[in-house]
Amino acid sequence: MTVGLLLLCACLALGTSLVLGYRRPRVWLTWTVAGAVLGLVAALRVLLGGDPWEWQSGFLLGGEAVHLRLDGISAVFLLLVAVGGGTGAVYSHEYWSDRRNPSSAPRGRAWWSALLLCMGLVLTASNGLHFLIAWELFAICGYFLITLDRERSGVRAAGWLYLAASHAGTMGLFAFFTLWASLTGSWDLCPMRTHPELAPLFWLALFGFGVKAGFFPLHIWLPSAHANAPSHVSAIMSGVAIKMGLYGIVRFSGWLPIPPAAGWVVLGLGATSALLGIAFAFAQNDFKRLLAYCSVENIGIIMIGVGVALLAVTHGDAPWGRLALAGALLHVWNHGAFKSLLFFGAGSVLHATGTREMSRLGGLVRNMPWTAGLFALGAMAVAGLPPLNGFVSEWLIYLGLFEVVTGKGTTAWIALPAAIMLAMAGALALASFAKAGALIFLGAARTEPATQAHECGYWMRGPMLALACVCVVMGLAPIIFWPALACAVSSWCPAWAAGTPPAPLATLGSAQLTLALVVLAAATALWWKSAANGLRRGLTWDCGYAAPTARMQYTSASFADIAVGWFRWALQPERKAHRPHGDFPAKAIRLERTPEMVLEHILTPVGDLIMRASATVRRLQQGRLQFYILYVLAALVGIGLLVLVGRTP
Amino acid sequence: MTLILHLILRLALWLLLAPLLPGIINKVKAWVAGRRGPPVLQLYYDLAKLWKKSVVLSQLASPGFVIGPAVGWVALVGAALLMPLGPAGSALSFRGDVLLLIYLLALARFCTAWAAMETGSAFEGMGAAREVSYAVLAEAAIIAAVLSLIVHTGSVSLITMLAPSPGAGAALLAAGLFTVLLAENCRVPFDDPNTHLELTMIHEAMVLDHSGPPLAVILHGASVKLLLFAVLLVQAVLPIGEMTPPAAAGALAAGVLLVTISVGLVESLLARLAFRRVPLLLTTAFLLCVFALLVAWKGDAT
Amino acid sequence: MSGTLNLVIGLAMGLNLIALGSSRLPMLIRAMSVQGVLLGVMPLLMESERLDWRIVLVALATMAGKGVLIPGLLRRAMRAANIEREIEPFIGFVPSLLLGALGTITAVALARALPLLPEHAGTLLVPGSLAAILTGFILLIGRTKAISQVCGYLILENGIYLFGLVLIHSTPLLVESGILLDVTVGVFIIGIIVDRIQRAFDSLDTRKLTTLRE
Amino acid sequence: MNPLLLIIVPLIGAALAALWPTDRTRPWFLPGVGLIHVGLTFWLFLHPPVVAADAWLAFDPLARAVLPAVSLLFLICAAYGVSYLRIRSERPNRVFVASLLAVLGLLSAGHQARHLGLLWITTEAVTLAAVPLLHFNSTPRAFEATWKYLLVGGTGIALSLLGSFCLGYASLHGGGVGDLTFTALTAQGAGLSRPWVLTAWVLLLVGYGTKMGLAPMHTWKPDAYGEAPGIVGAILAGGVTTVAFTALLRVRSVVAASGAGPIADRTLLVIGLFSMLIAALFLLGTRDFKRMLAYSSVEHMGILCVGAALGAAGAAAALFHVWSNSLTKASLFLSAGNMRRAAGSASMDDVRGMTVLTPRSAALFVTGMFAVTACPPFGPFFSELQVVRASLGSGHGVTTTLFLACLLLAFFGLTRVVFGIVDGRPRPAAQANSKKFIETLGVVAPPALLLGLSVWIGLFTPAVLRASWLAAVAQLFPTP
Repeated sequence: MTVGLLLLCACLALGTSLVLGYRRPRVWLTWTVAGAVLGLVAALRVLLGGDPWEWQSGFLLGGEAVHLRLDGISAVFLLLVAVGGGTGAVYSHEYWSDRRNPSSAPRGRAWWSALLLCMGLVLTASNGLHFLIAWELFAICGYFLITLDRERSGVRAAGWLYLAASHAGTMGLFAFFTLWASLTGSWDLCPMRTHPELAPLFWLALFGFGVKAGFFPLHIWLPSAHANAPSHVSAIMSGVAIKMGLYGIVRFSGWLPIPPAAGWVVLGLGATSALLGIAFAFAQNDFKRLLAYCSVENIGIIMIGVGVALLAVTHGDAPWGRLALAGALLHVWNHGAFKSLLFFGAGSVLHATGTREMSRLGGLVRNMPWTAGLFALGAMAVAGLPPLNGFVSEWLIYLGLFEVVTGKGTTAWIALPAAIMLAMAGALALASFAKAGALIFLGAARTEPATQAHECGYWMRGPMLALACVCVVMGLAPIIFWPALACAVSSWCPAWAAGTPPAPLATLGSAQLTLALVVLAAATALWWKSAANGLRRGLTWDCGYAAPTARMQYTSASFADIAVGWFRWALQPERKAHRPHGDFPAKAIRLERTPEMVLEHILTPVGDLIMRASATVRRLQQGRLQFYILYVLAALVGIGLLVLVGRTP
Repeated sequence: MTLILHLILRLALWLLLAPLLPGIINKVKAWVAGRRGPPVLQLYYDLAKLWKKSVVLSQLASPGFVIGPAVGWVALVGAALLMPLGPAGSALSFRGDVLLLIYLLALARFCTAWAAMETGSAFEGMGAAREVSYAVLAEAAIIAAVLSLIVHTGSVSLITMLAPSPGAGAALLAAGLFTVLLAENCRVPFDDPNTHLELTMIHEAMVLDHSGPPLAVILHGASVKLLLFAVLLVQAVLPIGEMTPPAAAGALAAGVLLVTISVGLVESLLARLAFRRVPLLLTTAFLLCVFALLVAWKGDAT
Repeated sequence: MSGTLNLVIGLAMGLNLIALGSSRLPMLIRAMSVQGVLLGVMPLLMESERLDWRIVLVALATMAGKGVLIPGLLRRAMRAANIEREIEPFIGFVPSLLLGALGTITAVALARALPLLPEHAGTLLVPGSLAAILTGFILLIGRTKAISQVCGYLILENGIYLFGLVLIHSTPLLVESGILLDVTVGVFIIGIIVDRIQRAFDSLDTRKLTTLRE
Repeated sequence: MNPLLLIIVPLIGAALAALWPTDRTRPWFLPGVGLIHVGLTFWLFLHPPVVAADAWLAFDPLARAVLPAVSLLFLICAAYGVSYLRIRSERPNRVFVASLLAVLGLLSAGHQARHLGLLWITTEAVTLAAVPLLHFNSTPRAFEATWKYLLVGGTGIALSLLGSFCLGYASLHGGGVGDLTFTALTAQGAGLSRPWVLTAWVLLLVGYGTKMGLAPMHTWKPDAYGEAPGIVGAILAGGVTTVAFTALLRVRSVVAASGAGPIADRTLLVIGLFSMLIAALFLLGTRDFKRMLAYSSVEHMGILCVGAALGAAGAAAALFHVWSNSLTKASLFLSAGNMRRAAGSASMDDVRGMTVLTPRSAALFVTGMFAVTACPPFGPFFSELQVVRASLGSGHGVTTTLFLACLLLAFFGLTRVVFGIVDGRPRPAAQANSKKFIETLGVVAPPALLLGLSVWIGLFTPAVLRASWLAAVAQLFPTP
């Protein structure tokens, strides 16, 4: 079955699910999963077969001939779409079921299928006009998915922010594609490396796609949107949708001539968003916000890889770009896998307890062991700990950076700080997820709902298990995925087509495998030994305190206090404290909130300025006819002056 | 066959020698204080005793409470195996293995913190928070040190990387890494392993609720980590590569001993820092490593 | 010949000032209607040697429309609303007089600035029309009674009509009369709306007409 | 076939409607006449007649490129009108129907007028004929709106008359005979006296700009559109403004022929961008969703001017935008009208949760909002993209930036209002009121159909339509 046929069938399947699935969940699920699987197969065929699929038809759409293409790069992302879309669909079958959300579940199903279709179109469209169409439609589908739960005003606000930000990005893309069209004379998208006059377009693309990708400081919409959306939507938005932005950057940085500064800028942006993103994450108390900010970090990590690749290109296709780009693409997959897993876990916690406040949870491991275990695995993966997949991609990116350093060029001046910031980001990620996992699942339940929590059902557990397996497999046998990555890398930069995998990757794989096995052995051995010695249950050591309560456990704010202090300059945390004093203190309050700094301290003032301008202008329409006629006279004079000033003698 | 043998020997070396270091440190402290102090092999006795003891689990704890220490221990030992031992080279060496080492330490940290949070005790939460937070700065310092070695040797593999440059660079690196060693192993001035005031502890606070074999594993792991850092420090500053094998081995052993003793001396001469000072000291360590990096850069530029 | 014409135009300009200066509505309406009649006379004066029926027709229609029909309409509305005078206008009467004078000067200046054909260079046609237009604007902007604003609008139209006279040869009858018809109907409809407003708000004070606003 | 039929048929229809005895059946005149008109228009569209150079009224390329849109729009609005007037059976509709048909006839005349004086007469006549439509509700607010519409519009139209005279005088002064047909004026070209041409241009731009509703002469628009029934708003925004725009295009071609093209383009560009900016700022603050539509219309008039100022490519894009904007905007007016009926108010302060009260209209309204803010696959997306391409192609970097910025601000404003009224829990008063309003097919299908047309015109623009725009551009921008 050819790739084209597979894609066609996938389209049809999704279309069917879109049409028939509105009322029938099972039908919808079947067709959506079928579509996802077909897309997956198509992507794999391209990645392993190596040669891109291209289809050009005479059929005009908006005055442009339809032209589709699926090459290594788009296949990488199509794979992600398929996996994220399929697992999310299964998960939503229970999580957002008709029974629990009779009003919004049907809509949700329809928009989900539409979203997958549009993302597929974005990835295959090879004509600027159609790309733009698919892109905007995809953004709108995202909006309606985020705001499924429209009754809550918080959700609506978050959705609006997303829509506004994404439209701002789209305006950038308007300029990008029209400029492309007017410079090259056609809407058709194809490699343009040899046209230096196109170089400035890169910056437009970086902005336009960057808003969607959500790297710092364009991430403003991301935290609230991902936190307020239903969890399966958060999963696909965070795991897949923001990758569409990255796809744009990777795709067009591969086709456009690279301005000399590009590598530096992208690398710098990446490092910044890696560090600050995770710093923000660590400070959060809402675990979905924490995950959202962590996405900013991971986008940053990917951007570091892309940046290194760009540096390599501007330095004559230096070979170290290859490792970094491969790492970046691999991290695209990895992040897709473990972030979806984590959001699914978060969803089942939300599902079970109804709160997103970590400081209201605790001790869930006893009621929801599956979720706890899988979440812990995801946490280790996202913290980049061996032997899981997160480490492999970060390791590749590090190698890229190190090779830049050993290259001893001027480029090292950006690579050195980037490497250090990446290391700090890694340590902070570990801290954040130690905090998240521990506060949600360990210790004692802090509130009533947390004690009543229940484990999620099979429909929700299944996708989580599947993704967990993906994380483990990609960690233990990275070498399997090399051919696919090599194919994508070579389609990005033909000079790197040499398919031989870097030797260490294999060694690393075996090392990770041994490590995993030994870990299992040691764990069982120690458990067995302890059991043999005899296990007794006892009180937790509380330093002889008389009546310890669950509220006395370490909270999210106290856990993060030290590190947040170091990043106060960026996080601008707001604290409201009412210390107890007097012999019989009445009440003591300590409220902590970490605002979205860029939004609340930079954009909001600008917005207020514009709104003030608008208020001033609106005063013109004050209802008096006399003034209206005065305006006409004024216009007459104004235009007259304009004509006089510019009159050609 | 020989490979297996070699591996086993190396493993044994690490596992058996590691608990010696805390003993030596305590001896030095006692000597400075003019006491007799516990025997050098005290930790061995403790480990043996703990290994036989039964385990008390907090009512809140889940299996992770026991699994955590095991994974942490494995991670530390794995890291140790990656570390080349002078002439003996390393068990497994590949480009970028240094990253695996660093991240194995991180894995160990994650597991300890996780196990600590299991019981929901405020003290252990406190300890875990401190551990993971200070690690951010320590990590930065370590990576800076590694980068300086990379810049100097142009290699990204431990076995060839640990060929230090004599002079200022080495001195700066030594100072930086020594501070990091103190921090990572929770010694004075960052932490006081002997105090019993939970509020002031990091590592000890995290293991308050552990007992029996798990505790033994934790303690042994900690000692392995100490030895690991000592070895790293020595090889990062002493030009061991140029010596003949026996001399190299001797130098290595002597260096480790020296490091251990100096840790003991520091512990007996310095007081523990106030916690708000800790970041300052860590930043200093980081800056020392960065300077080492710059020196290495200039050294090669000229 | 152009002497008489200029005299008439001068009178019309004077009427502008009267319209600006008078606070009593009947006065305003009368000024406007007289101006309308004068405008009606003008084409006859301009074309006195070669009169043809179409000129006469246009002239009569103008006189009837501007001089009789519309003023009558406005008078009816005024009586219905039983208001006699314009109280507290936006722009007081003295200021509006000064503005009017200023406007007249500007008009003359503008007319000088623009190149004119010899046969128009001597006449006051262009300055007169511009002056009337500016007067109309001042009334529209400065008055608060609907009726005075309508008068302002009419004076504006008068000015434009005056300008139209320079094209009297070139504009065909159809256009001429169409324009005339439109203007008349327009003012007629305005009159109707004024009447409706009078009923809906039972007043013609436009300061009441400010409910629609941002 | 004589294009005069396009004018005569609706006028006769108007007369008959005025004489027709019963209110109940009279509305059927609207779709009837509309159908004939569409038939005639499209027949002429497909078989364009040869245009005599000195003809005063002719179905010339420009008329051919725009009039079908107006005719189509009118037909669909007429279909809506039948069910609308059935809902409003408490009001006599004799005058309403008659003047609606008269407006159609006069619009056809205005689009075909090739004589400056005739053009002015028809425009003025349209203005006057629309008056009874505006105060159909005959509330005090409606009368106030009509009053402002009449005087502001009257002033503007008076200025454009003066402008027409000035242009005539320019021809006289240039040694011509003062013939006011566009062909003659263009032919005289550089012979026209420059100062008078420029004066004329300023006056005509302000005059017809007032009818188009360009800022700052737009002040009548929100009041009129806010108080008039949705169908009237649709026809005013889709038809009347279009006449004024084509008038400007014709005048501009004369000015360009006289050699003052760059000046004219610059003024058009400035006033266009200014209108977009002002409209965007209004949109950010307004709290009434019918006035919102008015401001959005101001913005789109600005877009048309910007397009017209960008040379041939831009003008073609502008003609495209005339089509896509009229269709889309009309659909918005109709669905807004439904919601206004159901909720009994148009203010964000008392309208909420329309998805509950009028689900279909609300869905149409949201879709239309996305359509009008240049989201694919609707017409405006494509036309505005072409405008952007034209401006980038002619190297107007700053213009493009401002253009996109204004579009963005407008998007913020529109989404704010639209989602504000569509979401949330409806107020009890509105709930009670909405019982009286049933979303019949008659009031939902027309806006849906308009949106469908908007998609069709964007995705599958017929080649013949494109060709007609290019022909019109060729008429306006003769290549020397």
